[in-house]
Amino acid sequence: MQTANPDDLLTLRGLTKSFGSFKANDGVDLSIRPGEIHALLGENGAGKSTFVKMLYGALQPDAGEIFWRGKKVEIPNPAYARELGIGMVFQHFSLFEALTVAENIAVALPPKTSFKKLSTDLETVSREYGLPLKAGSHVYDLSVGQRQRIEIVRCLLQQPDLIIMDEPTSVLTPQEVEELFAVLRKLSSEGKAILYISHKLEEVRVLCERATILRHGKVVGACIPKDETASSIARMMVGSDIHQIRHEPNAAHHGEPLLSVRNLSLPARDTFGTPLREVSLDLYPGQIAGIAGIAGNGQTELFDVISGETLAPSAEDVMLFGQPVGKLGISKRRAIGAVFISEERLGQATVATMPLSENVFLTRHSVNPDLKAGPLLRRGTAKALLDKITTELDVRKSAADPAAQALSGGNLQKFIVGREVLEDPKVIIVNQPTWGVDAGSAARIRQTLIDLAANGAAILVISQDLDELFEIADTMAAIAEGNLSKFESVAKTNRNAIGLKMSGIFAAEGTHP
Amino acid sequence: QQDTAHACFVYVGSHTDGGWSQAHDLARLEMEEHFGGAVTSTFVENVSEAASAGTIERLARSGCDIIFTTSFGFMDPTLEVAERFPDIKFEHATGYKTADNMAAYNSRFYEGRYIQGQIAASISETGIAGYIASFPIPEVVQGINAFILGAQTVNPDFSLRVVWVNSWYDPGAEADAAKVLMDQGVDILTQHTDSTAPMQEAAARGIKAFGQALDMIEAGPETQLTAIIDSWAPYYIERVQAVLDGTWESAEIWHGLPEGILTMAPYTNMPDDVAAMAAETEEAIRSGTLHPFTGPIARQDGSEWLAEGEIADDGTLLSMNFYVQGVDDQLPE
Amino acid sequence: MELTLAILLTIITAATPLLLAATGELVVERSGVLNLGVEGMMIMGAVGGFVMAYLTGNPLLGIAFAVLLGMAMALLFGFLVLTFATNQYATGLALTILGLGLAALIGEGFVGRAGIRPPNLYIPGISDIPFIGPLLFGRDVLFYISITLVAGVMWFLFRTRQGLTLRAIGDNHHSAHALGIKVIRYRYLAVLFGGACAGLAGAHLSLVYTPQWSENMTAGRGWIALALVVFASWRPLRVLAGAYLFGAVSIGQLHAQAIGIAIPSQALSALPYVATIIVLVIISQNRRLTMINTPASLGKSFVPDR
Amino acid sequence: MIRVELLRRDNPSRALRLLSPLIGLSLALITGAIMFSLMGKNPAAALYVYFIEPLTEAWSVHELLIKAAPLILMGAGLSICYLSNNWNIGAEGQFIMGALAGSIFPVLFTDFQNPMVLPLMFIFAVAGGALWAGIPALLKARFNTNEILVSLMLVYVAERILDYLVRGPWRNPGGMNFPESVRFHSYARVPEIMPWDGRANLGIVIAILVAIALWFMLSRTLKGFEVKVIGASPRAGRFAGFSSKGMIFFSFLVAGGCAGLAGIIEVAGASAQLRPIISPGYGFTAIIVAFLGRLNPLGAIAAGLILALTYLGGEAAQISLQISDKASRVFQGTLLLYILACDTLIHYRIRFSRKPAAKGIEQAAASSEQQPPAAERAV
Ligand SMILES: Nc1ncnc2c1ncn2[C@@H]1O[C@H](COP(=O)(O)OP(=O)(O)OP(=O)(O)O)[C@@H](O)[C@H]1O
Ligand SMILES: Nc1ncnc2c1ncn2[C@@H]1O[C@H](COP(=O)(O)OP(=O)(O)OP(=O)(O)O)[C@@H](O)[C@H]1O
Ligand SMILES: [Mg+2]
Ligand SMILES: [Mg+2]
Repeated sequence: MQTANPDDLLTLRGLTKSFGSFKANDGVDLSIRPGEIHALLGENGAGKSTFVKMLYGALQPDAGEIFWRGKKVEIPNPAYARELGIGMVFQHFSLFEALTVAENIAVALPPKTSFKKLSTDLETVSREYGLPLKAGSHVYDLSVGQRQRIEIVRCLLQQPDLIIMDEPTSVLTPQEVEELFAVLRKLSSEGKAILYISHKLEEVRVLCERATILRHGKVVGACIPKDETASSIARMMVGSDIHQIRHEPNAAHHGEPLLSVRNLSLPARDTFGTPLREVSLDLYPGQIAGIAGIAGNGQTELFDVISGETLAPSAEDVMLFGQPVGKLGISKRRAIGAVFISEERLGQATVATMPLSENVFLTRHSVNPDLKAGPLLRRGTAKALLDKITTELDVRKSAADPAAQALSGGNLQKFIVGREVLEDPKVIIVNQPTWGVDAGSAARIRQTLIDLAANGAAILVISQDLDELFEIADTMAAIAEGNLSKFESVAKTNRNAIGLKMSGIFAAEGTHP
Repeated sequence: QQDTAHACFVYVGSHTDGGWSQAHDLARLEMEEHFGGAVTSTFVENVSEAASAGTIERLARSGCDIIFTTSFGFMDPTLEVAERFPDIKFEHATGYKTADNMAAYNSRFYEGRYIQGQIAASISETGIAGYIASFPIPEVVQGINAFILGAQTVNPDFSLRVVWVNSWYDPGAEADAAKVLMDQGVDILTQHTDSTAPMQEAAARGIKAFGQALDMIEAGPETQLTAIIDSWAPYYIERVQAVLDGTWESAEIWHGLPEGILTMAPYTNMPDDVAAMAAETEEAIRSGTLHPFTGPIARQDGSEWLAEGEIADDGTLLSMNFYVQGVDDQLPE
Repeated sequence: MELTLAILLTIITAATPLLLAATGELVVERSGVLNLGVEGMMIMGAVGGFVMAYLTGNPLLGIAFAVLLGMAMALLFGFLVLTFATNQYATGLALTILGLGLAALIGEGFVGRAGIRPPNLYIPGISDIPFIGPLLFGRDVLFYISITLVAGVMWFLFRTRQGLTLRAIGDNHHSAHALGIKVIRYRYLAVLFGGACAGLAGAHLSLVYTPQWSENMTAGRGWIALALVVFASWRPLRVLAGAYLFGAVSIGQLHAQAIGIAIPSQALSALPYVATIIVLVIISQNRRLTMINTPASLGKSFVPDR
Repeated sequence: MIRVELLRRDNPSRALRLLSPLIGLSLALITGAIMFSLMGKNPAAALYVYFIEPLTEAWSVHELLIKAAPLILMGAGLSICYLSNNWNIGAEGQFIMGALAGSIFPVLFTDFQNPMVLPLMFIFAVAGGALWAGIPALLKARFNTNEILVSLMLVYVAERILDYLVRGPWRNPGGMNFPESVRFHSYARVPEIMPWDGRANLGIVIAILVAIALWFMLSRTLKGFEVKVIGASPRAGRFAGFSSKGMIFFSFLVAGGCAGLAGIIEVAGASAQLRPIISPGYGFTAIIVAFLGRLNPLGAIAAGLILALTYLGGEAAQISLQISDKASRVFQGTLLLYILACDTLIHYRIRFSRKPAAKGIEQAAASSEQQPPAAERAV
């Protein structure tokens, strides 16, 4: 048995973890030095989150050793990890909506710390690092970005020597990402090590000193990210070349818009929602229009009102193929010829516990007459459709017809996209098409959208991922606090300009077509 | 003519409910003992009135010679099963339907209520008694009327407050009702429900009360004035004997103090003269010289019900659903 | 004045068992567990309290035993829903069926026996102050326990770190688990506390309310306690208000009957239930309040990843 | 200390899906046997009387069917509610209101006697039960009011309405002022199916047909799909174009309608009149039936029969062995708890670990990769 290098802050040997018969981590070795920013990379389901949860004591390894500052340790629970000096920012937030910011933080700190002191401490620390927070606000009222801040500040207040961050930037604007990176670099200069998980390889290249790459639960390589290109890293992750997206932006449009939204205002659903303010947009055949924005700025509301999950104030607010549909429900709008790909994969776009073939019915029952015989469901047709989706989008699954939850994120998203685009729709509305999806799957999904547009479909892509939008969109706008900016040709804009608009600096622009 | 018999009982409550069902069960045991092994018996308890026909039939098929069903709600199910088992004798308590092999039996509880009314009026200082009532059925209405009639013989202005708890047996609700009545100034409690809770509450406040179904003196040694005791044993012994003798015949039996189906607990916690008066009234009823419902009696609204000297007929009593004058309550229409 | 005092005293007695059981259930539900078996735990407390007090002659021992039996039932419930992750709704109902049967079996030989009331706390001087004295001083020990419990639970939930942790678990057990909070352990403790409170409520019924044992003597009070928790939107002080309000309506309808109001007694006795529904409707209008106070993981099973 | 830990199975076990109720039943039988022998009864005889004797005679099987019919009807209806995440626990009240609505004809229109009466009674009963269930549904959909409590409170209210009617306006005029309605005339009775050897009536046939229909609806139709989608994830339901509010009404009305139908079958079948109490708690037992049947209407048929059997068994045990009615109830409660616990085995493996979970690393590392750590035993 090897021993640990005493210079390392943390050394891991042969960490193994199975869920049932499935090995999520298989003999993973890794070491982290004090003050380094270390990337952990891998496809969806490669085992990254599983791995770091074991470091944090949230999961127990089946086998393997952990050395902390050269000494062998067991981490039976997160409290012990925190005591050692390991802090964690979770991929799926571990916040409590009904509690205040201060309470959320207090829960994770040792009981000795005084609550009053904590409230002031947290406001100071959060300001210091440029992540301002109010101690007394309820998480329920906060945006995703602010929630992310709580996670980070909670971690910082524990004064850890190693900070684990599981995809922290997926919900931040480019500017916020820059701010976060400044914080991380500052921490690193203070000697704190950071284990950083992200699917955004460009970020990794500018931030991280070293990277370890996982595939199917095993370490398949390590590299210095600065010395690599994004595509060379991606190749290591996938084990083969990533599909290169072919797309010629085309901002000129012809013909009538297939979908238009006219001066649509919608009050907030409840005190915690975002209102839509005079939103207008047109979707033309053959074009992909992108809407950038930070989660919680009205994307969901916009998606819902276009899809018909929420009804518009008047029928003319939303026009589909020239018909006023503002007062029609989602099924009717689908029947007219639009498809909607929503942001939540499990629990909205699919029912987690239902087999895929039943999930086919979910969005197609009102559209595809072959799926029904009167009130009866035709399961045979659904199974045939599933097979078609599986082959066309290369959905990899463990069984012929597994439950949706048994699919990895990327494969599930491919299934969802396949289900919607199978019948050659002419209007496609997508919200976060590749959120948290690995490079290989994302490329596949993006290419599918581009091909559909090339065949004359009008596509609206709502995304937080600017790289994605610049990769596939023809025109682009940003949404901030329910205001939608004007669409511009991607050729005529750039990341910084859009980033500014995402933070709401286009109010002066004022007018909508 | 037969040497042995098997008697079966159906109880609506638990055989240890401290009230109605227990009174029947005590009588069953006394009956068994009386026959010293010649008669065996069994019972089924907590039988829902809603689904009793199946239970009664199961008993009928299990070898019972005679089946006593001891709650009003068993009447129609008993009749239904009786029709199918002509060789078995059925006895239904407190109902009015009979058949060739089904008798009805009941107790004239109101006789005891009349005595209670007299005692209450003699002892009460406020002139108001509280009456904790279960359900507005004739048997309960008879009791309320008899009570006030008895009281009026002592104090014509005596008044009565009635609270319906809509249950035969709910100690909590009965205790609440007792407290509410006492809060409103009654200084004597009587109840037509089965738990000892009202007796305990009366004891706690130091006022007097009457027991029901069983002697409740244990719950209120210094509180109970007397109690109406259901003594079904003599009747059960008589009827089972008739089965043994082969002389059983259907009948509609409404017994009271004279036949010993109803007895009064000792007159305690009252002045001797009141006890003497009570004993005298009891004897008068037992000997048949006094009927509590003897005219003149006016209905609640003042109209005449019974003329001077007129005695109420059993039919009217058995279906009684009106109050006599002096009751401070309204009956459901 | 005297009538008012008398009425208030009666209401207090009627409300105390509801308050005890509901306060316990509030803590259970705050931890994210729905225990529909309150009635079953309560009746076990009632029979246990009565039998022990009867056998030993010591009502305080009775109360202690009631707590023990309530907790034993809660432990059974906890073992099933926490360790075995069974459906909480069904398990709670089954617990009620079991409790009612078991209590009846245990108490079979004790029906009709006179119970022993625990002595009231009489403080010379203070208890003699008119009105306030008898109202607040000189009551039974369980009344004081019930008030203390409400205050204690308020303090615990909103002023201590463990209380915060408990609320956090009720809000999101996955987050709590990820942070290393012992979700199952906290829930066991909460469920046991709920059992203890239900046991106390049972003891109140068989020792104070009506010092006797009879089958089904809880008569649905466990369900009312459950209703009160929702009614109070999971806030202890509102449970207190709700319990007294319910007590007031139930006693009020008896007073209405006793003074001869011409409304069918059935309508009057349905009044507390109808009133509960109406108040529930009014309370549920405020979505923000509901949102912030409803434990979001209520009724959901939790099996930690291992 | 030995800890019990659950490990999620990759796939729910099919074998255990069938076996788990049997395991639960066997455990309950063992517990019952112990309890009965502690009470001084021969356990074998007791279990025979409990579970077999009621089935050995035709008339008794009829009684079983009479009791099972309302349980199956309500259990199947409630399955729809629970599957769609609507917690209706007030079937007892809906049963009563259905019985009342259905009884309008034989009680108030006594002269209206023809073959149309019974179908009309059924329709009214379904409507009555559904309307009563509609109250919690409306309050939930409109005001977000907790349906568990509203439906439960309405049970108490329904009981008092029935009580009021049979003691007041609906009292049999020829019934000596006793609290019961007139007896239903023969057109208003649910016909017996095999009158020559028992009382069982058409109710059981209707119950089974309704359960099958509901099963068919759930497993084969879009509506059933909607029920399951909304139950599993309301958000996915909305995305599919289904209405959560609509589902609140649908499920409550179906369950309420079933309960109402059960109510009229009970009063127009077995009892032939209204009385202050018309149900021995069928509405509450039906909740257990729904869960025992695993929220599958076909399962509810089996579960309804089993629970009906425990009622009869309890009675038989009282009669032949003088086993207290209370012991029977304890036995019933134990049975339910065992069956619930055994259901867990379908989705989880059970691991008994003797060490605190935290200390696993060294041991695990020491043992070879394939084998589970020595202290664990998987079931
Ligand atoms: N929650 C779960 N429950 C049961 N089984 C699961 C679960 N999650 C994953 N699995 C099983 O693990 C298998 C592997 O999943 P994984 O996410 O590693 O897929 P993958 O092959 O890496 O796909 P991709 O590379 O596209 O992400 C799944 O196909 C499934 O059988
Ligand atoms: N509790 C669990 N039970 C069963 N399978 C699980 C469980 N947690 C994770 N898995 C499976 O283990 C595999 C690794 O998951 P993990 O979350 O570590 O992947 P990841 O690399 O973080 O992926 P992503 O990039 O999507 O976050 C996946 O197939 C996942 O489905
Ligand atoms: Mg994967
Ligand atoms: Mg991950």
